Amino acid sequence: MSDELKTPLLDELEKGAWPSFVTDLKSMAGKSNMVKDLLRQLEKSYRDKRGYWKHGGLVGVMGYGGGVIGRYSALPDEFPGVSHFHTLRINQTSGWFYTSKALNELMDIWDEHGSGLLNMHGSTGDLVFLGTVSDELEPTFRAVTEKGWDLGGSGSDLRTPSCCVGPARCENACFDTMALTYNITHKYQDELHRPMFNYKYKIKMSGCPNDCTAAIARSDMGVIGIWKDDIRVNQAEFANYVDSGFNVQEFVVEKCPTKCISVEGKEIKIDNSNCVKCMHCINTMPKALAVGKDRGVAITLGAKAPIVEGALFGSVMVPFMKMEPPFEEFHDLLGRIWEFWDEYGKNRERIGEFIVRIGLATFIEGIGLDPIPQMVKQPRDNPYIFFEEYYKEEEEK
Amino acid sequence: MSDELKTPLLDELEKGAWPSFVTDLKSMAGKSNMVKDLLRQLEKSYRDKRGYWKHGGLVGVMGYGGGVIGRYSALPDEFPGVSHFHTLRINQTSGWFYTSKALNELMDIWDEHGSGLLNMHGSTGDLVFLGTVSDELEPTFRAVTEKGWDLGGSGSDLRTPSCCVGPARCENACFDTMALTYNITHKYQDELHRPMFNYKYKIKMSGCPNDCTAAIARSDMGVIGIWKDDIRVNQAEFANYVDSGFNVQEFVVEKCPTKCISVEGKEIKIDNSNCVKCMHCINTMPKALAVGKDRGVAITLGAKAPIVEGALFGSVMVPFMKMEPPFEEFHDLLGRIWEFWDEYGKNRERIGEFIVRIGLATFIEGIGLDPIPQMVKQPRDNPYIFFEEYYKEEEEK
Amino acid sequence: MSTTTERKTDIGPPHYEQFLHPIIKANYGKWKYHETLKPGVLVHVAESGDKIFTVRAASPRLISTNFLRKMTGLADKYADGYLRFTSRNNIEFLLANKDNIDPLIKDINAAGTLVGGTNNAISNVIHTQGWVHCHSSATDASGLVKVVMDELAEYFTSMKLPHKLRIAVACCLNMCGAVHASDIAVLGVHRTPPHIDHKNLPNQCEIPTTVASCPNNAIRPTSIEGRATVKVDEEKCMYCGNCFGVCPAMPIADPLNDGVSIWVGGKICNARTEPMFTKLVIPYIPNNPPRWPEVTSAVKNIVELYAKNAKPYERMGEWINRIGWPKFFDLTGIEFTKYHLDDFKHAGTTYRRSLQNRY
Amino acid sequence: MSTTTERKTDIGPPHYEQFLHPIIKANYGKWKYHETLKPGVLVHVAESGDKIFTVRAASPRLISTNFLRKMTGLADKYADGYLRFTSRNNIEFLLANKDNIDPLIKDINAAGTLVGGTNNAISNVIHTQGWVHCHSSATDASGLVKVVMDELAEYFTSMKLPHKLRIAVACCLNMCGAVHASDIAVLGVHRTPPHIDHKNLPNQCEIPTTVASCPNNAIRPTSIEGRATVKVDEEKCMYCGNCFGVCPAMPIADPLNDGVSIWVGGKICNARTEPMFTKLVIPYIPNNPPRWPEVTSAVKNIVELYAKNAKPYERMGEWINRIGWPKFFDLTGIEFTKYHLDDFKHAGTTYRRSLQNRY
Ligand code: SRM
Ligand code: SRM
Ligand code: SRM
Ligand code: SRM
Ligand code: SF4
Ligand code: SF4
Ligand code: SF4
Ligand code: SF4
Ligand code: SF4
Ligand code: SF4
Ligand code: SF4
Ligand code: SF4
Repeated sequence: MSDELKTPLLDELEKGAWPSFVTDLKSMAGKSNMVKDLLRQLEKSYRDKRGYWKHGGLVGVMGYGGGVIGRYSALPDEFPGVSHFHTLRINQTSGWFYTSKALNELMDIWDEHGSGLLNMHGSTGDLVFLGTVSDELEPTFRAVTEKGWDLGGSGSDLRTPSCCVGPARCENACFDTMALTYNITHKYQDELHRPMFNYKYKIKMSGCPNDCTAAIARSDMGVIGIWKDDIRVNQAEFANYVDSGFNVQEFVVEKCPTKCISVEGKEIKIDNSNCVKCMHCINTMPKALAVGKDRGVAITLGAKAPIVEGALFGSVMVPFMKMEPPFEEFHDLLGRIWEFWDEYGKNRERIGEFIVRIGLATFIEGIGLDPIPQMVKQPRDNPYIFFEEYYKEEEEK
Repeated sequence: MSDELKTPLLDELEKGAWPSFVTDLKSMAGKSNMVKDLLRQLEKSYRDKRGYWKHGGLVGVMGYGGGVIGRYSALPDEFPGVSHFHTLRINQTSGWFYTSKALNELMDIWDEHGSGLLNMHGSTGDLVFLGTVSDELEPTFRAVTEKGWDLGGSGSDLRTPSCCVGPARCENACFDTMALTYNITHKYQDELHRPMFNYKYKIKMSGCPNDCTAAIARSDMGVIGIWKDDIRVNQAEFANYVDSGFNVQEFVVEKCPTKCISVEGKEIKIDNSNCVKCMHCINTMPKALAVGKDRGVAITLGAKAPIVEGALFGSVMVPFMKMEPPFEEFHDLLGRIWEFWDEYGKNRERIGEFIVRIGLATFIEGIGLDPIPQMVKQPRDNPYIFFEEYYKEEEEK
Repeated sequence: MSTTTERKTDIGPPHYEQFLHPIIKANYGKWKYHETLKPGVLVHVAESGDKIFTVRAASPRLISTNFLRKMTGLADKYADGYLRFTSRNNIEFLLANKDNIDPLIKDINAAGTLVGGTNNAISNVIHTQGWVHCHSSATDASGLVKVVMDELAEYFTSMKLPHKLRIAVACCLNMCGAVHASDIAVLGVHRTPPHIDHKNLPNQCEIPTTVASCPNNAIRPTSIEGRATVKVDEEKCMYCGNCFGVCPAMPIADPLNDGVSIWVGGKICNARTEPMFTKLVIPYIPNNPPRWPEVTSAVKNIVELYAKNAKPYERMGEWINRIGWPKFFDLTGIEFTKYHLDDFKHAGTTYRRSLQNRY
Repeated sequence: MSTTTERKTDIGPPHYEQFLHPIIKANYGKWKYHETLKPGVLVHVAESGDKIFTVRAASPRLISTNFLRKMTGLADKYADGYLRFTSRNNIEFLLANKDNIDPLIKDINAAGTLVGGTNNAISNVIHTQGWVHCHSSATDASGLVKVVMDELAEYFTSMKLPHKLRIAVACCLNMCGAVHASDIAVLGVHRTPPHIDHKNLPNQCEIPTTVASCPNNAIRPTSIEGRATVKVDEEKCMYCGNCFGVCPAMPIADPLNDGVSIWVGGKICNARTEPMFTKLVIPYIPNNPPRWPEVTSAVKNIVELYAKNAKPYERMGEWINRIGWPKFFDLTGIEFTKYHLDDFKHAGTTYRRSLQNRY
């Protein structure tokens, strides 16, 4: 290979208003052979319309089963810089908060040990160090732990939990997303680093039903803030919205899913007994309305992408649970869930698929919850009931 | 058995405001041993909490495979009057219209040949002669055909088609339900009388989406009136509704499923391009609003009760078809449907189950319809697409 | 009365035209609007200005020629001999003369039945054969209809409900009627697996059809003493009785355990909301003939709560959707159990996959 | 820089508190409301009256330490060294001082990126690895994001859409991101069955796991020349690539046929309507790197129609539900094909089982 970097196709991606990863990567190509060969291989992919990576191998750091994704070029002779190109998933902080100082320290480590490329962040939430050789995995690990960081999850383990900004910067937060995420991540370091589950288990925390971490779509377990009592109303601020010409009727009243809002003059009335906590009215008039005071979380289980049985949204297991440190009730429940899934789930069966396979009634019995109508959209509409109790005669005729 | 009729339990059903079938049946018990023993056996059922009928046998009239349901008592020695107790399904008229004269003639026949008990009507629509012995089947048949009547369907055949009152007494009728029912019933006498299908095939005609025959819930093929153009409006009558104090806003505007109605002063405006023909506004204000002029039918397939695969509502195959005698387009389509179902359906597989099993795309291809978005609530949400067209290379690598 | 003339077949039913009242014939397809004059009485007005009056009477559906002759007598007296039946088994007298309405109603009542069922009423109950005629039944149908409607007759003869309320009764899971799409349904259920009569099964049943009949794959072919028969995996059987439908040697009736279940919230018409299936509310009530008091009081409780709480033009299912199922169970005092949680084919689609919920 | 100290494991990430801006720490859990000052700029007001200003900048997500150092530099300059990332990979600078907003924005732009993504905007695109890192990809992700957002940048830097619009890109059916619940999604697809490398399969793959991996039961164990391997029933394979995920000897990439599909109408939040899955609109567009012009123009067409026709507070899926899918296909000019008709597990529940329809 000549040392010159010719990427006519990729160069087309330097044009346009959106920040260009090509421009950025090219700025690194001088420093790093890995980046240079990555760009070359990518250029070839763009020409041939196919990827050139081999199926990942088993690589990692000592004593951990997760946190590293092995990756090898299918054309190592042509692109030796990426013959190994593994990623390390660095467990991000709660809410993705950083200081410049902390990030700069991580950058120093990564410039020394790897390609200097990153994903800020991976889709599960990790800070992803993108691309290094097998021999650098352990040194990178040592360096990051030295600075107080650790790896995230991969494989059949607890995946790196993540959360929305929550109480740190949001008036809607119904529980401390940041604290719970920290608590879970630290309590389950073993489950996170050593894959022992049937399959991956993702937990995401959103402070309210706006669900800014997509917990209900992308996490095996969603912990989503909710309140039980009434929406707090500031009538004076509401009157301001009306006065400002904001079309409360069309944009709020009519859009409430249960039509439980009415407006009399400049006063808003909410039939809280029929409010389904959708957040819309609060979102549209944040100065006038706020989440209630009796706060906690709903817990959903089973969200996932389509493979194998079709995509699932999480389904409500616990419609309301108080959520204060040390979060005992939560850990208790999680323990029962893992135990039951571990015992009866199949290999590579996500918890959502497991619940559908064995049935919700059996599942909640297994984890010790009682059936309540909040768990379903509606009761069954088919008559195929497995009655378990029936009368017995002394003798069969 | 003593000749005395003792039915203490059934007698409890002579009390109360609703007309009592027990009182009525007892009034026949003097005339008919069948009725007497029927009451006796029923009394025993009430005491023992179980039916005493044997599984039906194959009985019928010469040359017909359907129209008769065989029934034998499980206790023929105890209740000889019902040792045979078969029913004949007499094909009702379109819209269940009768004259006293015609019904009296049928009653005479039935008093002579059977129990004198009837169902007016069976759930599929037949006039059901309830209970006679095997030897009387053929004579009954002869007598009713003599008077111009014939049997309806049973078994794996075309079941007796039925229809709502339609143009005979309803302003909403979008096509001639009565005429089509007559036409179908006569055209397919063979399919109706000689079971040759995979399973039963029910057709119901409703003149509009109010669906007063429950076609979308209870018929393999629903033919349901619909219009394509604008709802006809009589603004003067509308103003009368407003003046009368009728709450148009709450009871009509807000209940329109697509919110396509607006009211300005005493004038109603309908955005017909977004009207889904639900009928609600027309139902609530029949003097002011009426179905459009460009009328026809929608055709649904596949409704059924839950056995085996769960209950199904019919699903739209043809969102709009003109429907004028001799109904050629309709018969053409029906022919293609039967042919395809006959060839690829399984024994005892209703058409609704068949469509679900092979998939809608395959089914419509088989019957020669093009895919259109009106056939579904929404496009697929899973990525499991069977691509049939793809590029081929000269050589495999 | 049997005849000696040539045997006729495949003649189909007579043409309907001969049964249409002259006013109907004259205005066929040209109706303009209708009005409800009072419970059970409609007038349809044609473009020509002609009017036809309809008086609707209840019928137990299981009737005798006695009863029907009484009705044809009334039709002759008041309706020029024209009458029809509705898709819900009511009898409709078609009157040219408005003055005949009240005398006709009086005579109908004298004949032992009621006038009503129009508009915001409970109309007649769609039902099935039960112990009167069907081998498959887990309960009786005619008796259940009688006791339920005795309790609710006032809602047939008045129009004081928020909207129409349609009730159905069926005696087994075949649901020969409207159970799967009714405002309220009463459904006979078995609760124990079929018994297998191994002696007769090999002769009476086709084994592949029997195996295929089971919605839950609970039936397997087997052989006993060298004869082909079937066995039932009792863990998988949910007592639907479909095997008995194709194989008489698998009776499923069990007097000790058969009974009824109660379902609500179905709907057929497309007005406002799309058609809806009926949903389970009470999984099991023992058969308690002749008057099934637990069933009638359960149904009445639901009807009365609906009458009190639903808004105008809200059908049962629409009302429940507005207030939510948790509230429905609260209001009715019905216990929510594991049996309410769907576990059939599309069960996963019934789970609450959203945060929108009531507390 | 490798150290000689004791090896640390299982320490987890650092505590977040040390990364919180002092204003945030002081008002943690005590925020009262927020306002959007302009595209990309929020202010959150605490009960105490304190304010924190947020400036949101786009990031390509696939970045280098160069880029990130530029950003930490700006944080030091304007935000007391505090910054965070959002759940959609934007960078947020947290400012105590309102006056720093405009200079910061200027510097962000100078660094080659954009400020925006708040409120009724298209925010950053959730995406995946593509040809940059993943063996499974049917297309590239970073490149697609770049070309799509080049086309739509004005909707990032303004707030002129009816509501939020969330785009996702994934390079294969594993959908490592938000494809199944996005307003618009671009999804890499294969269209031919995997090739089987019978030589290596017996060593590289566990046969039962491989067989179980297929959503459609297309894979069967077999043996070739006495060695256990698998075969694929090509009639049943719908090219999902899951078998390749567990078995490297079943590569599925096919440059001639791989490409992308387009999906719309998904949503995650519970506001107004429940979460919705994304639905197929364009089954296949060939890969046409480097700028995939057919993809960008298809996406732009949909965005512009949404911008023009949806009402305020209507997400893509809510808009389509209001106008109906037939109208959506009409407006966009996209062809409706048999591929749009679901044929997976719950397909029957997607059929239009109602008369409510548009013509
Ligand atoms: C890196 C990342 C994508 C990214 O660019 O951000 C990723 C990358 C891979 N995912 Fe993923 N997934 C990533 C988030 C997701 C998400 C989104 C999320 O977590 O919110 C999903 C959808 C949600 C879900 O879990 O269902 C996701 C669903 C999958 C699946 C789908 C099958 C399943 O049901 O789990 C697979 C297939 C598998 O597990 O074999 C998969 C597998 C993979 C593998 C390991 C490929 C494989 O088959 O072995 C990819 C490695 C790519 C590489 O070479 O770097 N990935 N994957 C994300 C993790 C980064 C991080 O730790 O922060
Ligand atoms: C008489 C009638 C009930 C009634 O009291 O009115 C009836 C009676 C029987 N039905 Fe039905 N069905 C009757 C309308 C229905 C309906 C309603 C309808 O047609 O609108 C349904 C539900 C809709 C549907 O077709 O799905 C219905 C769904 C069934 C089923 C369900 C299985 C299926 O999917 O078809 C069976 C079981 C079977 O076919 O083996 C069944 C079977 C039966 C059998 C033949 C019992 C059997 O398993 O052999 C019953 C004979 C009872 C008897 O001894 O008289 N019947 N059956 C109705 C026919 C009268 C008529 O011709 O007018
Ligand atoms: C006579 C009959 C048709 C027939 O050919 O026999 C009929 C006749 C009329 N129906 Fe019906 N419907 C008849 C069964 C039905 C059924 C089928 C059923 O109940 O099994 C339905 C579907 C019920 C359901 O959704 O579950 C039905 C749903 C309607 C509706 C829609 C109701 C709603 O939910 O909004 C209307 C409109 C209305 O009432 O405002 C309607 C309206 C009407 C009108 C007003 C139409 C007209 O302008 O003449 C007729 C008088 C209604 C009344 O009873 O007040 N008809 N109607 C049937 C009388 C049955 C009975 O004896 O009670
Ligand atoms: C910063 C972030 C959370 C975080 O911890 O990172 C966040 C922050 C806020 N979200 Fe969010 N949301 C964030 C991702 C999300 C997501 C997840 C996603 O897009 O993948 C969702 C679900 C999207 C969906 O439904 O598909 C989300 C759905 C909402 C909604 C509901 C929107 C709606 O459909 O009505 C609101 C309320 C609103 O905007 O009125 C909201 C509101 C807000 C508010 C106004 C809350 C507050 O009072 O501070 C925050 C500023 C919003 C803004 O961007 O205008 N946030 N928000 C995320 C920013 C992502 C980005 O860079 O664009
Ligand atoms: S999920 Fe709720 S609490 Fe969390 S950032 Fe979004 S709006 Fe705020
Ligand atoms: S949160 Fe949603 S459901 Fe509750 S009142 Fe507001 S808009 Fe209505
Ligand atoms: S279905 Fe329509 S046309 Fe037929 S009777 Fe009912 S309202 Fe009239
Ligand atoms: S028929 Fe239904 S959808 Fe059409 S305008 Fe009337 S209420 Fe609306
Ligand atoms: S519902 Fe069952 S028991 Fe009743 S008539 Fe139909 S098949 Fe017979
Ligand atoms: S009763 Fe139903 S579930 Fe039980 S074995 Fe028979 S067919 Fe199967
Ligand atoms: S979506 Fe597929 S190709 Fe893309 S990163 Fe995930 S597993 Fe790899
Ligand atoms: S690509 Fe998917 S469908 Fe095809 S064989 Fe592999 S796992 Fe099965």
